[in-house]
Amino acid sequence: MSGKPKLAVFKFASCDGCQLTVLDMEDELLALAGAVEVANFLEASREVIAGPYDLGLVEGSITTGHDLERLTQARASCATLVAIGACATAGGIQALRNFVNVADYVKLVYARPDYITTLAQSTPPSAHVKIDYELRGCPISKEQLLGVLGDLLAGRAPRLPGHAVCVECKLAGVPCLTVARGIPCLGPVTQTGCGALCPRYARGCYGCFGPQDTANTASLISILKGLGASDGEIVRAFRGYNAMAPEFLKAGGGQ
Amino acid sequence: MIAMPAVPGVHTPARHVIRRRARETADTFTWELAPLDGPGARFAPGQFNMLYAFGAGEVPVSISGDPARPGTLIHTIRAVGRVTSVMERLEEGEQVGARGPFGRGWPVAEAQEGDLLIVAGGVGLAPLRPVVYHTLAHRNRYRNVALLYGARTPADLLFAAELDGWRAIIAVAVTVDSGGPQWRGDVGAAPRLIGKADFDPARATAFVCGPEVMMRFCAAELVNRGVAAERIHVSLERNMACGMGLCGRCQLGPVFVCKDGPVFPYPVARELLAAREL
Amino acid sequence: MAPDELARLFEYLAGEGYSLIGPTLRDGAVVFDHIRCPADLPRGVRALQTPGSCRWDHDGDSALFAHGAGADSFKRHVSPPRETVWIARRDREGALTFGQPPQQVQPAAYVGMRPCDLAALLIRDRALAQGDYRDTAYVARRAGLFIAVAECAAPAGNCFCASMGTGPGANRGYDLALTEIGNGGRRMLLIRSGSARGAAALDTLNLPFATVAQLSSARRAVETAAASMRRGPTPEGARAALNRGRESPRWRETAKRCLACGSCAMVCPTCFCHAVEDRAGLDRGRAERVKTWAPCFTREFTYIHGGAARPSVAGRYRHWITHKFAAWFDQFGVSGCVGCGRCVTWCPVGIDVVEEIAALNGAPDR
Amino acid sequence: MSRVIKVDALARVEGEGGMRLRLENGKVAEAVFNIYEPPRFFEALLRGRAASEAPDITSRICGICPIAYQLSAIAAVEGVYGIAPDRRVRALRRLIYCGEWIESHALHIYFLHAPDFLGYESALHMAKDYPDVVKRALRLKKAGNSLVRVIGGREIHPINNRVGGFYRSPARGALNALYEELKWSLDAAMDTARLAAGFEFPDFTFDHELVALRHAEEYAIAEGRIVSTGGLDTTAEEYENHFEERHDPVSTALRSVIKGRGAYLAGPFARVALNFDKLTPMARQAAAETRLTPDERNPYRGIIARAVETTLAVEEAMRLIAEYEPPHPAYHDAAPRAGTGFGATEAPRGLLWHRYDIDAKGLITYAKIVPPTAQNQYAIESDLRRFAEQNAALPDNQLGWKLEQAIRNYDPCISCATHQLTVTVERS
Ligand SMILES: Cc1cc2nc3c(=O)[nH]c(=O)nc-3n(C[C@H](O)[C@H](O)[C@H](O)COP(=O)(O)OP(=O)(O)OC[C@H]3O[C@@H](n4cnc5c(N)ncnc54)[C@H](O)[C@@H]3O)c2cc1C
Ligand code: SF4
Ligand code: SF4
Ligand code: SF4
Repeated sequence: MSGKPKLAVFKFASCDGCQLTVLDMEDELLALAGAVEVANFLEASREVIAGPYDLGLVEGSITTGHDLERLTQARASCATLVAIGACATAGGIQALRNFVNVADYVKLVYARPDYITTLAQSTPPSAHVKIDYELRGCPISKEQLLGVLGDLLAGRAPRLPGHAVCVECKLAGVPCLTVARGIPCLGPVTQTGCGALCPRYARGCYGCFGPQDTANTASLISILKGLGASDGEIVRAFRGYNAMAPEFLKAGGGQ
Repeated sequence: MIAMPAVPGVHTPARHVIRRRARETADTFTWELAPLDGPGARFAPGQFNMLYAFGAGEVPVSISGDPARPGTLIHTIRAVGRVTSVMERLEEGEQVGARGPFGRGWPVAEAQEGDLLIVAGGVGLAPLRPVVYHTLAHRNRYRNVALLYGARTPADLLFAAELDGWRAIIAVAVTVDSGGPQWRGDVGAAPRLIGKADFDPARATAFVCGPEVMMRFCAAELVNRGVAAERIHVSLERNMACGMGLCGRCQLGPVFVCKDGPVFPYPVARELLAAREL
Repeated sequence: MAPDELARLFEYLAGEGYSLIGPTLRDGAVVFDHIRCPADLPRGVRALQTPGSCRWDHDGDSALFAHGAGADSFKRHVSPPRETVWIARRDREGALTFGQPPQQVQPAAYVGMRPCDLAALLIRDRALAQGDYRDTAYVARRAGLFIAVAECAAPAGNCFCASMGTGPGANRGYDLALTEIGNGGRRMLLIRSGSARGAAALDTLNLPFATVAQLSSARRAVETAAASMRRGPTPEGARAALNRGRESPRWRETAKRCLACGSCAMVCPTCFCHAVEDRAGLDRGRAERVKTWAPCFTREFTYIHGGAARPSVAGRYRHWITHKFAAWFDQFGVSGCVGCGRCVTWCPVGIDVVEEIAALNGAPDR
Repeated sequence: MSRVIKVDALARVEGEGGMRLRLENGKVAEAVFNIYEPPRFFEALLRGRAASEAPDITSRICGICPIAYQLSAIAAVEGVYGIAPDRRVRALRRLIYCGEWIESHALHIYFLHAPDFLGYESALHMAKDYPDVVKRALRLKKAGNSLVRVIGGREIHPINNRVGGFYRSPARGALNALYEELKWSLDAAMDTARLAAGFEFPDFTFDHELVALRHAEEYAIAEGRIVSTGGLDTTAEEYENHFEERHDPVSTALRSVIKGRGAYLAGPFARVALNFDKLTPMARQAAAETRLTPDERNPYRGIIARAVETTLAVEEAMRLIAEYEPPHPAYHDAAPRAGTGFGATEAPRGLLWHRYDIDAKGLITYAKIVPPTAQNQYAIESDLRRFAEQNAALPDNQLGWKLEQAIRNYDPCISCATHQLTVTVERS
């Protein structure tokens, strides 16, 4: 690696929020720009320096054939490829199309469905190419992104926690909402990273970081039922921003 | 207001400079570390330090140097993961941290007046080298001393240059899993060497270090040959964050590997390793 | 003294330089946190607990310390959930320096610590402050503590300290012990000292001596509490059950319910396991080591080379409860449980250690 | 001679768009501003979801203006459920919205648009010559983000907004802590306006009808009637009677028009023009200093309008914090009801309109969302066509950049253009 490592950011079907997280690192952005060469990051710069790149961030899910080609090129041009966000790690909210016939969706939204080319499924990049690291969350956490970038720049393999949000609740000193207030919460089956954000705001977790590494969804469902959740509510709870993550897919009744 | 004095070298790393770095095998290297804050600490064979690479993290690594020369810290490290891979890339002159020495090492005194079998597998020779140095220096305290060393291939042998020198003073037998055309020595697993070694089971003590399976087989073989289980000692490995029994990570049943071990009498280790997921 | 006079104790303690920590009601839950005056105490608040559920409600009474074990314990203050252990700097030449974070600890006075929690603090001392190696930050914070324990007259549903021999009365380790007697407007607090510091405090407060009737009513309050409390295992009984039950089929059953969320270990006042994280900023000039409470229920807690040492939830649950109730004896000479019931309360699915141990006892020997 | 200029991935607009221009003998034969945001089908996937989920789900349409989506959706659902947010909830909503405006405007001004005026590829390039300007930009943006974070929980897809109010009212102290930084931000916003006013602006004007919300008491942000420079004055409920989406044969995109009148423009320009009398004192001063008037029609001076609005948002945020009373209870609950609800708020880049049909169980049966970029598409395209004509003599690469800059005048948030798509079939 001569000179500064080259950074590229690729966008697929997404809301831009995860790559915006890079620009939202107001305190660290200039240090980052000093540590890497921002070679291809259209949201930040119109300058595009040709690959290969040392590090690529991939945001968004794959929903069109054209995007699949772009993804393949992105993979080929990057030494390390990091998927950022629920879209890029589990297909995102737009993966709800996977549960219906996408042609029906097209008809619902567009007057001229024949103009629309789209794949039947919204899939994470990892369904198509090798992804080196995944940053969960809808959106990702700034701290985690910074940690992963720092690790990669320092030549250390990133390592992200896989445990439940409940751990973060306890660290933050938030008395459990389910226990103390009977509020339904996906925290026990959801991976940490947000710092127990929703519980800190008296709101049950809605699973935006996807399943934790030992997600016992069956046991959680028994709690949700005990709190009066209907079958429909339970299905919707798991069919959210990470609907296609295997444990949530199963808990939501499969495809 | 209350101050919280942390002890450098125990709670915070003590600074060391990598004075020499030598490659042992494709993935293993040896550091010679010179302390920058005062003289180096004394250590017993089998003890370990928590070594720190800036920003990358800390890992437990046994001291592989000569206990009679505590001024320099010698560590032999195999690059296997996120921290050790960063360490592998550090160069001579760079600074690192070290805390320690921690743990209970090999009970060398217990073995005196009898035969001593030093059985090592792979990188397991590193924690045993201080024992070798100790016996070389105090050869007269022991009867027969044998180093039985197994590695995967000849290229994986640690301290190859030193082995011959040791042969002049103690018995050294080496075996590899697969030798290749150049290899003239033994081929096969380490336990096989036990059968060839010259020792009196009734008066022998054995120190065994290597992969867990290898230690199990060697210990079984030693017991078979009549060595009392209590006189066999093995070294266990668990993930650890503090090295001094405060973080709870290295618990194995009721023991803390860091402070109750890493060296344990075989009967204790056998019991601990028998239960799944302990 | 009358409960209102606690204000004088608060003033005295503040005057001595202590920051005050006590139980207080926040967002509907009793937590152990910084308080300023007796009004911050959860007066008349009572806990309704069953496994996996807890509601704190005003019961119309005026008791200050009838709230059971709070959601939080002293653990948060003596061993903060996240703590920078040291900071390393590297200059341009690559020279390192290691320093401690610039932190100062104000000595804290705990008013209204539960007897079970005090027992837990003494157990924690054994693990962190009495071995060959000590947690110096803990030792420093611990040394500064002033403890006014509040004996328990109103145990909550999941408490079993009487069985564990750690409550509801307190007999050592405190500077002052408070016992509430009477009810309504005639509520009184009896105070006794258990240390020189405590005696000095009492001297300054210059309170009237308790009557014999008051003393015996205090004793009765604690005895009644003990008698009304749920029965749990005895420390030795639990130890034996767990040592016997290592291969019990029960673990697999419990694992079906266990969420592996780690809540039990996180709320337990004696659990001290932690993880560390080393990290450097983008400019690579500064790195720090941060220590974080880590429950033994997470997969990463169990990593060894080659993978997780306890891949199954059954293995992790067994490790936790066995460590707590059995291995502590081997390690520190006591049980690691004080019967505060927090792990039972705060387990979202309500897995109950008392029930688990009873089941192991009932389970036929292998 | 025939030239085709394609500006493929349009840089520094959030999301991705592109434009295609065909020139024949110096005349523009075709100008297509297209967007190759892949379809995400929000309106379809909302069907069958609980109405209470709409704020969070629609926030995922756009990571740059999630508050706008959340509050438009919330307004629509509250309309059906008969919840009238109280004064405190309304104030807090306006406050978090101010945060989004500050953040989004700072991002657009400094990171997306100013580099064009100053001749840099990006703000990061600009930082080498203008370190203080870029640091100010970051700090100002952070001040806006901090408001969103403290109230909403996080900057992107905040979690605290809900139907009925907030999950938890932020503590007064947490908001007070931001006040000092806002004081600094007020100066920074004024400086931003001055900086922007000093740029060189091409001579160019448009005459589109301008559409924005208007509120009797305040500069409209989170609520108001829909008004236009053409005399329109209506409500979110009536929106569909006045506006329609056309399916243009040239492009596959759906574009909004005012029925019977055609293209229009929403956004800061429109807001300033229609609410000039409601500017706060410092914002008014900023407008005076920069000679921004309600009659301004040079799209390039949109960057000034944004700066003036940034000043306004900071000022309003300071007032709202000073007057802050935590909503209590934090939210009002209401049982689901069947009905159709409408919500319209002012996203940083313009009017954002939602409609939901909800059944008795509280499930959405129909959803329609019209984001600002869809509304502005026609206007953008026609301006670009004229602009290209004026500059047709420029070499391709320069013309390309000029066109990019022109597109950025409108701050098109491509990913929020839920309807807009890559051209897959070309007809001419
Ligand atoms: C007492 C003692 C003495 C030792 N002496 C020596 C010695 O002399 N020489 C020597 O080379 N080694 C020695 N070791 C081993 C050495 O400590 C480890 O090899 C080292 O800690 C590995 O650290 P690492 O960060 O490089 O690897 P890690 O990145 O921790 O990886 C090591 C392995 O652990 C696994 N792993 C750990 N955590 C995770 C996680 N969160 N996610 C996924 N996988 C994970 C991986 O599978 C990986 O293969 C000793 C260990 C002990 C306990
Ligand atoms: S509030 Fe949710 S995440 Fe937090 S401890 Fe309870 S169940 Fe776990
Ligand atoms: S608590 Fe759950 S839904 Fe909320 S931010 Fe965290 S992971 Fe996402
Ligand atoms: S194990 Fe449970 S009951 Fe015992 S001390 Fe810990 S939290 Fe309290």
